[in-house]
Amino acid sequence: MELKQQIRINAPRARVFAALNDPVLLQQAIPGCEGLTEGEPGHFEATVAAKVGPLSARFKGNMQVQDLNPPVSYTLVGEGKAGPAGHAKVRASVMLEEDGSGTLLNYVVKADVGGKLGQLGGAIIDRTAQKLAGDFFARFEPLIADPATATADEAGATAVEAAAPGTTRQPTWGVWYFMAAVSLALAAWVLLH
Amino acid sequence: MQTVTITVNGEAFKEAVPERLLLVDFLRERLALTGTHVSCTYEGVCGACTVHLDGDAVKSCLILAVQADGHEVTTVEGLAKGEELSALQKAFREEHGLQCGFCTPGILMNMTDFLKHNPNPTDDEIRMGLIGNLCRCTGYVHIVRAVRTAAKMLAASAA
Amino acid sequence: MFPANIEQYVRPQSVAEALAACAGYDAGEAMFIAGGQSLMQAMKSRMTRPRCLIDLQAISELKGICTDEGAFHIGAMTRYVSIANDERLTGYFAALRDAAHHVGDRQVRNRGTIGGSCCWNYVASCMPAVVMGLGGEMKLQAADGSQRSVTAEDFLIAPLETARADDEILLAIRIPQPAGRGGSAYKKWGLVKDALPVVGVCVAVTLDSNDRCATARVALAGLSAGAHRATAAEQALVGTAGDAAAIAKAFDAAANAADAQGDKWADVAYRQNLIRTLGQAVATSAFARAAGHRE
Amino acid sequence: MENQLKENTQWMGARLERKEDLRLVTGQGKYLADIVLPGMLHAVFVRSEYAHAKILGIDTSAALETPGVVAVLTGDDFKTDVKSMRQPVLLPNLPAVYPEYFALATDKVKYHGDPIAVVIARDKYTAEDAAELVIVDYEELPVILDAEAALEPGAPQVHDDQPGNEMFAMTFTGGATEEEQRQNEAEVEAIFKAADVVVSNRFRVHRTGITPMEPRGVLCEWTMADGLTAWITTQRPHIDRLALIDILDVPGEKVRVIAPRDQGGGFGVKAPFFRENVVIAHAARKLGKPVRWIESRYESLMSVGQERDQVNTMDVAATKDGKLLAVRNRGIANNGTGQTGVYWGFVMPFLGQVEMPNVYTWEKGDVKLRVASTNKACLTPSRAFGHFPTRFAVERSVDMVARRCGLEPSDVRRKNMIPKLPYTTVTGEYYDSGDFLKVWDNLLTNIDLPAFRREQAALREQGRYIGIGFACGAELSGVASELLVPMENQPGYGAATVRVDPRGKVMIYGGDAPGGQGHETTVAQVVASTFGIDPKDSIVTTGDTGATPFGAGTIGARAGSYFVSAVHKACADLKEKITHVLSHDLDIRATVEEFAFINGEVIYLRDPSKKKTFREIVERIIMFPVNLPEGEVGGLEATAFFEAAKPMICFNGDFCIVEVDINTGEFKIKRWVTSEDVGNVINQNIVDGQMHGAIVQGLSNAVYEEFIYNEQGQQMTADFENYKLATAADVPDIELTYASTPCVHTPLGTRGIGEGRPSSVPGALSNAICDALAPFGVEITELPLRPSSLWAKIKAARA
Repeated sequence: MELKQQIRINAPRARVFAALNDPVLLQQAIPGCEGLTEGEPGHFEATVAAKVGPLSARFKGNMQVQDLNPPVSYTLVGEGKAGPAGHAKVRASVMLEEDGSGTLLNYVVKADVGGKLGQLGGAIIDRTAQKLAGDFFARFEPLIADPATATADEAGATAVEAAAPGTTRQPTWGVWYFMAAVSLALAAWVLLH
Repeated sequence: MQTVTITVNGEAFKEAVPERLLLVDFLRERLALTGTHVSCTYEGVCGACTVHLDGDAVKSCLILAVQADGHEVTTVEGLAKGEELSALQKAFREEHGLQCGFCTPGILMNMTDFLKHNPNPTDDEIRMGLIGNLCRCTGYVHIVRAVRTAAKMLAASAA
Repeated sequence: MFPANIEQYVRPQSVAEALAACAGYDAGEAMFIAGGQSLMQAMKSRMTRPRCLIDLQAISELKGICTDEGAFHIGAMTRYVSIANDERLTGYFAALRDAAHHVGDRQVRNRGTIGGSCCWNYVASCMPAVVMGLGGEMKLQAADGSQRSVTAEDFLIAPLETARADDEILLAIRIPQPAGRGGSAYKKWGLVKDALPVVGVCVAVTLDSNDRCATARVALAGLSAGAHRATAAEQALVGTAGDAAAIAKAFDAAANAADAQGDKWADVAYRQNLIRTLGQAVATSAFARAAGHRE
Repeated sequence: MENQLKENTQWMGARLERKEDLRLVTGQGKYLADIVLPGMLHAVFVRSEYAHAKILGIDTSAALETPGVVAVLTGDDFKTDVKSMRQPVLLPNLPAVYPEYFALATDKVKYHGDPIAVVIARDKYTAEDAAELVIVDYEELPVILDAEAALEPGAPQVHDDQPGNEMFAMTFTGGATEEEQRQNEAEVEAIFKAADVVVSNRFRVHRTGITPMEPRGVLCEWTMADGLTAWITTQRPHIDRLALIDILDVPGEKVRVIAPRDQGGGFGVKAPFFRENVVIAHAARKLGKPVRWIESRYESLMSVGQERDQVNTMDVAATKDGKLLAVRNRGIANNGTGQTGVYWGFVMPFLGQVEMPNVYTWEKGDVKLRVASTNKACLTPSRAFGHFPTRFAVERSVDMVARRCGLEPSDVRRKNMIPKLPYTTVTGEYYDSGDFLKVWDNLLTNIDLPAFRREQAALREQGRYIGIGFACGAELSGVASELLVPMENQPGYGAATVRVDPRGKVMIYGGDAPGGQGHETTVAQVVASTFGIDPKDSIVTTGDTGATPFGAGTIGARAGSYFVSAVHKACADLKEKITHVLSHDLDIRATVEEFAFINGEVIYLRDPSKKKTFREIVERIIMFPVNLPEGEVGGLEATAFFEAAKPMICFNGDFCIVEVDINTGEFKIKRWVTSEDVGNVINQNIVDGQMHGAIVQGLSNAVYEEFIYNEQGQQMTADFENYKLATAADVPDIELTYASTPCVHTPLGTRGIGEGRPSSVPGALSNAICDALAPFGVEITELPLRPSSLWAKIKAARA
């Protein structure tokens, strides 16, 4: 499935980019995220407990940042497994545009779900994914607006700009990967009847 | 584990069963009543496992044994009275309403319940009534005929 | 394809007992089982693994259909077969029977319940759309004994998601009798007969003294958003005489407004066409029923 | 005496109640899943999540720690302990590139559902729990799913030992040498250049097949003394036995295969030799305990029952008055992995091209096939073996020719139908006997075509669209060694042992393994009519290699042709002996023809007072073998083998009438009428039932069923909610009529029937729909026939 969206976030681009690279903040923003940890540099692992109504699954995944171009764009590639239920592969491209005092965030997530999940998945996936994206930003925006986190973000931002592409240690991938993987997982559950 | 008492074909069975044991496995594996079959495995779409629960046709693969605790179950083994076959069983033989016979017990159980509520059905009603039972051998033609014949037999015996 | 381990099975005699049985389990670990025709599939494919199963079969207060001032109370544990056979459900309530007659198959209708269907709220299911189309109110009871009533729109959030909390039980669905003469109908399309709806349409109308459409509710089933109102069609129907032209116009509007998905059963255009053709058939019989015409 | 002789044939053609049915309607049938052995263990397979991936590692530790789990086996166990699945006994004598593979995937998985490991536990719930804990580490590989793309240079390789993914390729016309073939192609091209009418289409038939209601299963027991006893849901136990001997590398006397007496349908799916047989047998040997595997529907829909999946690019040349001149076809079949013994997937499309010319008198044909391996499940035989897609293509093409010429499709068929048999088609298929025109004319007596055309025109005025569609087809009626040896590397003869017991009962043993065809009944009817006894007095045993003579299996409509003929032959041998001894006892000189076997008596026709009851004489020969005629010894048992001089066929013509709703694309079948040549009938009920079932399978395949893989090769139709079968409410009643001609090659004039019968369905149905929609010029060239796609075509045509 492919999910395209543009969201306006009421914060300057650098801060948004930095926030998208702040594991602590992301963990709070991602629905059901139980943790993000960095393994070897540039390789990250995380766990998300996905739940839709009566159905739930725990996703473990890893992701890598590619084509890092702070504070404008980057691509995330990775995959996650939900045990015997199946797996998901995700490629997410993110592009930030300045929009007055705010930022236009464009993203394209291409995800393929396999195993039992994929078989039970279907047309509904996009919708659920969008819904999760909505949930994420509903939680994300107030978090960046929060001055307590803001300073940390600025620091993060400079760190990102300093970081050479490919060797980044920023777990940016977390959001996009898990939003997509989790969305798909949930969507797949939804198809059960 | 939970101890259940289920009356099957008139006989009460008291058994300790795991909570997750399916009624169809209770019947087939605990009671060795293997006339009830499993074909679609988990969806409850094929109807081969149809039994009567307190007289109503239901799919025994979508019910846990613990849910049937205290209830009456009738399986295909309970249709004939001794040597005397039920009207449907007779009609299925007469009209060649079965080939491999795998779906047949489920169909007999569903249609027994169906004729109870609809003693004089049209062919279309019979076909709609059979939606919960898949058959791959017969093309349903002789099955519909057999149900029609059974209805006539029952009407005659009632008169 | 067998369920994962279940630690506890209980069969409470009352709603209070049932709610009490949730205590000690985290959200979602204890599940209520009504007819089980959907939940058992999910358990057997291990898409859900409840630790505790609370079987509602023995709670008599959840069963049966009764009326007060013309409104119908349908107990959550009322089986499809009982709805399909209830001859009181005519005119404004007829859509309930239209749907109940064609849910799944005989065996499923003997076991499945309207409450179970609404609480599961599967993306392709008939009952949620019908309850929404008829303006149903969902009556719920919480663990502390408090009760609340929620409209179908508020209850049916999204596929598999409802306003019911994990430790809340749906008691009954109340379908109020509208002012004036009402009629409703429901129809669905699937590749095979009585399949899950690729598209389902429920229409409920009331007529004023001049036989014009006073109120109209249209709900769609089978789209990825789950059961939802088709307001475009509703607005187009109100004030009309329910003639073929008006109905056709209304469901062109509904089809064009619909966020229809394509899948192996129907592409977007065909889904929209189904909304059109089913809608026309359903609205026609809803108007006929409201006018008290024999079908 | 004449009258009595007539009575004697009362059992042939009778609508006798089946002997099988008493146990089946009372729930006393014994299917594989009903067989339980003491200490039996349960197996659950771990299957690939990916369509194409390297297996980097398999972690079975957590599964092994699960209480109740006895063992977990993986591909390594099979690579070292048993031989590869590519054994000579399972290889057709056809020039294909056969990939090597083992019972479980070793280095890589090649389709979504490929078996990787098996968990064996004390109960099946535990086995499934543990199977979830087996962790497979995959490295994904590029996936190839489309047959034409798979044959392109540079396409991902499915098998390292099959360069270019081409499993099989063949030219079916022109001759053996490339020179002759090129010559033939040129001659065909010349016909096309000169022809008044040329119809060219690309016909695509989706992946669909057959799903017996009973899934597959295997139960194996291994003892030191007797070796392996394997109960398998199978149509050919004798071939399975040979395969197990060779793959497990054990002496032949140590292997016995038993197909359960009751099997829940086969339709071809249970004819190949499957990897699971080896896995379970090896596990039983390794663990010294009985092990049983029962396939889940989920596994079944991912692994077997998938067929068709062909593209046929077909050109047909004809004169303007509807004479068919030449057919040129380029078939491409999607074989999946090709990893299933006996057929290797490609044997079905191979036969599909052989049978493509159907019953028409083409002057010439130019027919080629290519079969590609892909990352889908291997094709497995499904009733209408290979020719469902080619029959659809040729029957559609004939209708298009008729429309182009402004002629009735039924007339064009009749005009081009082979008028006299025997006949050999342009692909070399031999049609032995029958009368196609008689069958066709009988079909036409069921419809007043001019009246229908008037009604059709009148309804079109009212915006209603009805149409009539015709199709016909000849199919093999049992397959002779002549074709079975090259195609499946096994003999085609039928074999039966007939044993008479001292109480006058008759026991028949056959190597076939029926799954609902009613062998017990039809054979009993044949025995009853030859011995003049009651069918109640005979019992049939099939499927046990320890008790039955070698049999090719229950495949390709063999029962009514080969098996019953062998039974009849064995009975005839015994009648010789019985009458020889009887005439000696009666002190007369008489040949077998001078005796009648009637109503339980053996009567000397010239003096009916000279007779004995059947029971007396057989008891005398078996129990009191004294004072026998010179050279005779006691006992009454004979094994006979039957092989027809030539391949045999049966034939059918169909028409159906449909009404199409142009606003929804939905169509209703108002009538389905057939005319059949089934030869002499043994049991009319059983013949009718075969036809009903086959036609409805054809409808279900053509309209409702479709196996779908997404771009990653994920199988998206692994349950009946997504792989839809027609229900009773979706299909019409079927009107069967018969215009049979006795088969000249079988002793009873019978023909085997029912196997290929679904093939005429998609042609007849789509021809009817196109006839109804003629005003819009809608032509159908692809299956499945879905309302949605039809509606789109109508909409496009009206715009």
